[in-house]
Amino acid sequence: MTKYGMVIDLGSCLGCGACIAACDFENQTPWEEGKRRTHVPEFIFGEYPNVERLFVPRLCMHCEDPPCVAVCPTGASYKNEDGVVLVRYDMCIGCKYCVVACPYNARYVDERKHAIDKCTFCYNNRVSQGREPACVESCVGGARIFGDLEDPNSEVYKLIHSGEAVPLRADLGTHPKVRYIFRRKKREGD
Amino acid sequence: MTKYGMVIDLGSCLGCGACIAACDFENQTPWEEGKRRTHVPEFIFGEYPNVERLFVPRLCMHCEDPPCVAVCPTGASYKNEDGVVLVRYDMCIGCKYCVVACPYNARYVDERKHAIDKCTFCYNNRVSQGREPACVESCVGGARIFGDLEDPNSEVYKLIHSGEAVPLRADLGTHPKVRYIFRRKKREGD
Amino acid sequence: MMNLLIQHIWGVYIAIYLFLGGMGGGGMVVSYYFCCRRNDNKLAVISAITSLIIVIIGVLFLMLDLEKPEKFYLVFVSPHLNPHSMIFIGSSILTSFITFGLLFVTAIEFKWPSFLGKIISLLPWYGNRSFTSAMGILASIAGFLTAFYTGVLIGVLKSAPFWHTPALPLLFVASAFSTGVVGVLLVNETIGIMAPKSERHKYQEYCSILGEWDAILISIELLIIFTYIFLFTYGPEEAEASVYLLTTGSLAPWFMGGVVTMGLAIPFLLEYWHIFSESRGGKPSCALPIIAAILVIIGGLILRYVVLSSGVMTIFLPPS
Amino acid sequence: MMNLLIQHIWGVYIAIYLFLGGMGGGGMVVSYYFCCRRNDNKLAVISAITSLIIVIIGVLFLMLDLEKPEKFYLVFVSPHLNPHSMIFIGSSILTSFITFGLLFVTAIEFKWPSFLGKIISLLPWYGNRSFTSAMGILASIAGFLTAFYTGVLIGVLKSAPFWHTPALPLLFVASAFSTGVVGVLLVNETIGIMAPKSERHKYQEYCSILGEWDAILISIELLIIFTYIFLFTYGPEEAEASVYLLTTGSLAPWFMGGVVTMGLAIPFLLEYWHIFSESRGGKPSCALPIIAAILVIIGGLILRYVVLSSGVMTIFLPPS
Repeated sequence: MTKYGMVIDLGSCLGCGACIAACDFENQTPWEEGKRRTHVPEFIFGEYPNVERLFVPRLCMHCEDPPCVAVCPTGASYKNEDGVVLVRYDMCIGCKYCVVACPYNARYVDERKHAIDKCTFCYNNRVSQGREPACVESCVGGARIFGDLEDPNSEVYKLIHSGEAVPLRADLGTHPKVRYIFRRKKREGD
Repeated sequence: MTKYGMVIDLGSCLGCGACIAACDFENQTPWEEGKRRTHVPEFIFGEYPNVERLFVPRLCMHCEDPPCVAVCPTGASYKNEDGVVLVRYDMCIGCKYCVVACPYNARYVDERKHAIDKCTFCYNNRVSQGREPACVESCVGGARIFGDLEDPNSEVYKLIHSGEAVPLRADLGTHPKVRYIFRRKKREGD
Repeated sequence: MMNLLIQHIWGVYIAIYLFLGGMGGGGMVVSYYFCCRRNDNKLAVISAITSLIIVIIGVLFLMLDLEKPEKFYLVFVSPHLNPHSMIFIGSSILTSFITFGLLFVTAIEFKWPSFLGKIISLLPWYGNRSFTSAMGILASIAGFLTAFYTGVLIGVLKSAPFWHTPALPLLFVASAFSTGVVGVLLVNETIGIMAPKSERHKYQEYCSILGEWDAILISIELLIIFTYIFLFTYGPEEAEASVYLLTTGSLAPWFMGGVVTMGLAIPFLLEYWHIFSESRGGKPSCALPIIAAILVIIGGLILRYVVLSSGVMTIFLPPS
Repeated sequence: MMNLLIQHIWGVYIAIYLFLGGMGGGGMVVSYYFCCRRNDNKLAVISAITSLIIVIIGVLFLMLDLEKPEKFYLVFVSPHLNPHSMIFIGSSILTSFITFGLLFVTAIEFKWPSFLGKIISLLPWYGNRSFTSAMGILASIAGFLTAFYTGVLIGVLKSAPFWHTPALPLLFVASAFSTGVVGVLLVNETIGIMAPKSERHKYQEYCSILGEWDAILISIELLIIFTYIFLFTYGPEEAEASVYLLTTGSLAPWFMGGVVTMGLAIPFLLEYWHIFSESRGGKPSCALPIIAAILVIIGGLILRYVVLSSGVMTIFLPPS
């Protein structure tokens, strides 16, 4: 069985936004802030002169134990056989309970579909045809690594099982399949 | 100002327990399970054949925002000028509120002192004389690294500011000054 | 912390829904009391109908908030139905509330206006006392569950720590009963005004009973709110941010002003004043409890809104 | 998960302390009611003294749990005193409770036994009605705060998520009032037995009032417990483990058997049966409420113990 996952190496993210553009184009998402399947917020920590800047690309975490699926009344939100969390748009009544329940803020209302939408890991349009998700293929810095978490030879398997790539908000117990490497590249003089 | 901290590299911990012995000897702690200033519990994750074994040495996290100090009525528990969390044994009435409040289970009752005791980073007996804590000096694998978190040239500073060394239970907001590197050494065939 | 997010997806419509669900649910329990403990069928029938209408309007607001209201039926018949979803459980509770409520109302012996009276009197259970009582109990249980569920709907969510606490359903239940009681108090006053003079003292007595109940419920509510806010000043960080929003931040005028002061403290004082002057042998009019009732209702609505608007979450913690 | 830890540092002594603090605090409020609302000075004095003794015994248990009981004074006079510590705040509340309680008790007009009576009657405030009332109110507030504080003491701790919830102080307050009410019920019965026959009906009436109050308080307590347990089945993991311990794990006999069934459900049924047979025109003896009272007290003590024993924490989450 396949279990798709992604590792994002924050040290390699330039914050260029190519992933956003590629995803928007590939998935024809609404061209609107807050209605995208991936975004790249910037965070600044510390105080001058010890300031650090970090881009944290975000998308659906495709949790093994997804709160959005647990709350959906109609089963419109579901996890498919390859572990990808998807929406059956025709079953979605748009109650938005899943949007409120998602602790990763990964969902939005698509007014054209009258349904909730979210990242699909490009499952139907790319991954099932052997290609990588649009955000992964387009990443300038190679910060996004996609693969099968069940395959011991995959890079994502190794990064996760080495303990390098960690989940966000592990305390919530949702077991996200998107993991992060937090080691950050430093500029000269740091 | 100095701010002492420690980084524990889990990949280098053999689980030998030399740190426990050294600490017990140095600090003359009660020779009793659960009444030690440091311990090295073993954890086993996963299922056969994907089993992983991890030793997670623990001691007082010397939190920047220590819950034990917040609850102590008499001020017996306090954080000193170098950021080390200590107990004034003569002020301690032994109410044990701090033991219950510590989310890292770092405190115990020392019946001989009729007071609560805990790891001191060997502050008075070693560190203030320019030596390292007993657990650090005795560590066979070099898994414990001690130093000044305010000094940009110290190893602990670099490990923490590179994002490699992370706190346990960051969600509690206690800002521990003991950090962990979770990358684990793998055996052949993994 | 710069990485705190505030939920804004569920807004006024859902707040109205949660509020009306609670008020109607609570009101039904009070209706049962007047029907089957006080034998005042008139007040019971009109209160119960009012409670039903309130809940149904609430459901309409829920539907209005849907992206596809026309597909609401999927909640019950989807081929992939999720029976553990609180929306499914809540919809089932609401359905049974409306069913038992209608059976209860139509069973009570009551002089309905002409045409309606003819239909209702044809119902086999009309005027059956033990059936009335049984349906009243079932409608009250469903009413309680409706009120409780409005809190559980939000309380089970782990996305915002300020929501994920048993205190939230408890607060919503207390507020539901309080608003339900004052809802019946307003119904009571409307009936009282139109009643012949000889009957007025009865409605005056009811007003005092309901005012006293509400004063007790408000005390409980204030205790819950105080404990709720106080404990979350001890963290976690997201909940502290929620507390900040409510007590000194942008929601403070709504929460401290609208809910705590206008919606709870002032009504309590008005009701207390009414009880006090009565205990001194006075025969006060229902004026103070009525003003209190209106304030409690407005406050109850604002309460739902500010709770929804204070859900703060963190997606990641900075690494060092 | 193998890395869950259960706190075991605070055990039976602290459980007794929290329980007695709540019961005495709640009992004082009831004493005030009988003194200043019912003008039954005898019941008020003996209940208030009982409440004071209960709290003082509680404090002795707290002291017994200290490693250095002889240095307890440091809580008030340590050179490094921490005024934000709940132990300091609680000790101050307990001090004011005992102070106001003593002033209240000695102010009530009451025929004390010979020697004591001579001393007390010399006190300038003895028999002063408005002073009595004022001290009664202050002692009641301090009693409420004592009960509330026993929950806050545990509730502010973030180490175990099952503790860090506003529901904990609310539960402890409800239990405190319930145990306080049944404590006075037992005092009332003791007085009633020794009273002349002509006065007995009064104590019988009090028994019914107190039994009814307790039934309401138990309902509230059951609602809080249900909500508390139910919401934490939705996580976090540590709290789920606490729920497991209490409902099906090693603490289940104590919690489900001792607290929920023996300490709440059965007493409620007994009290309800008493009220019910009275509403049917019967003049039941106080037997059922007395049995209920004893069960409620035992259940209240076990409640504190199981809450302390179900504090589950996690120190680290496995990295993958």
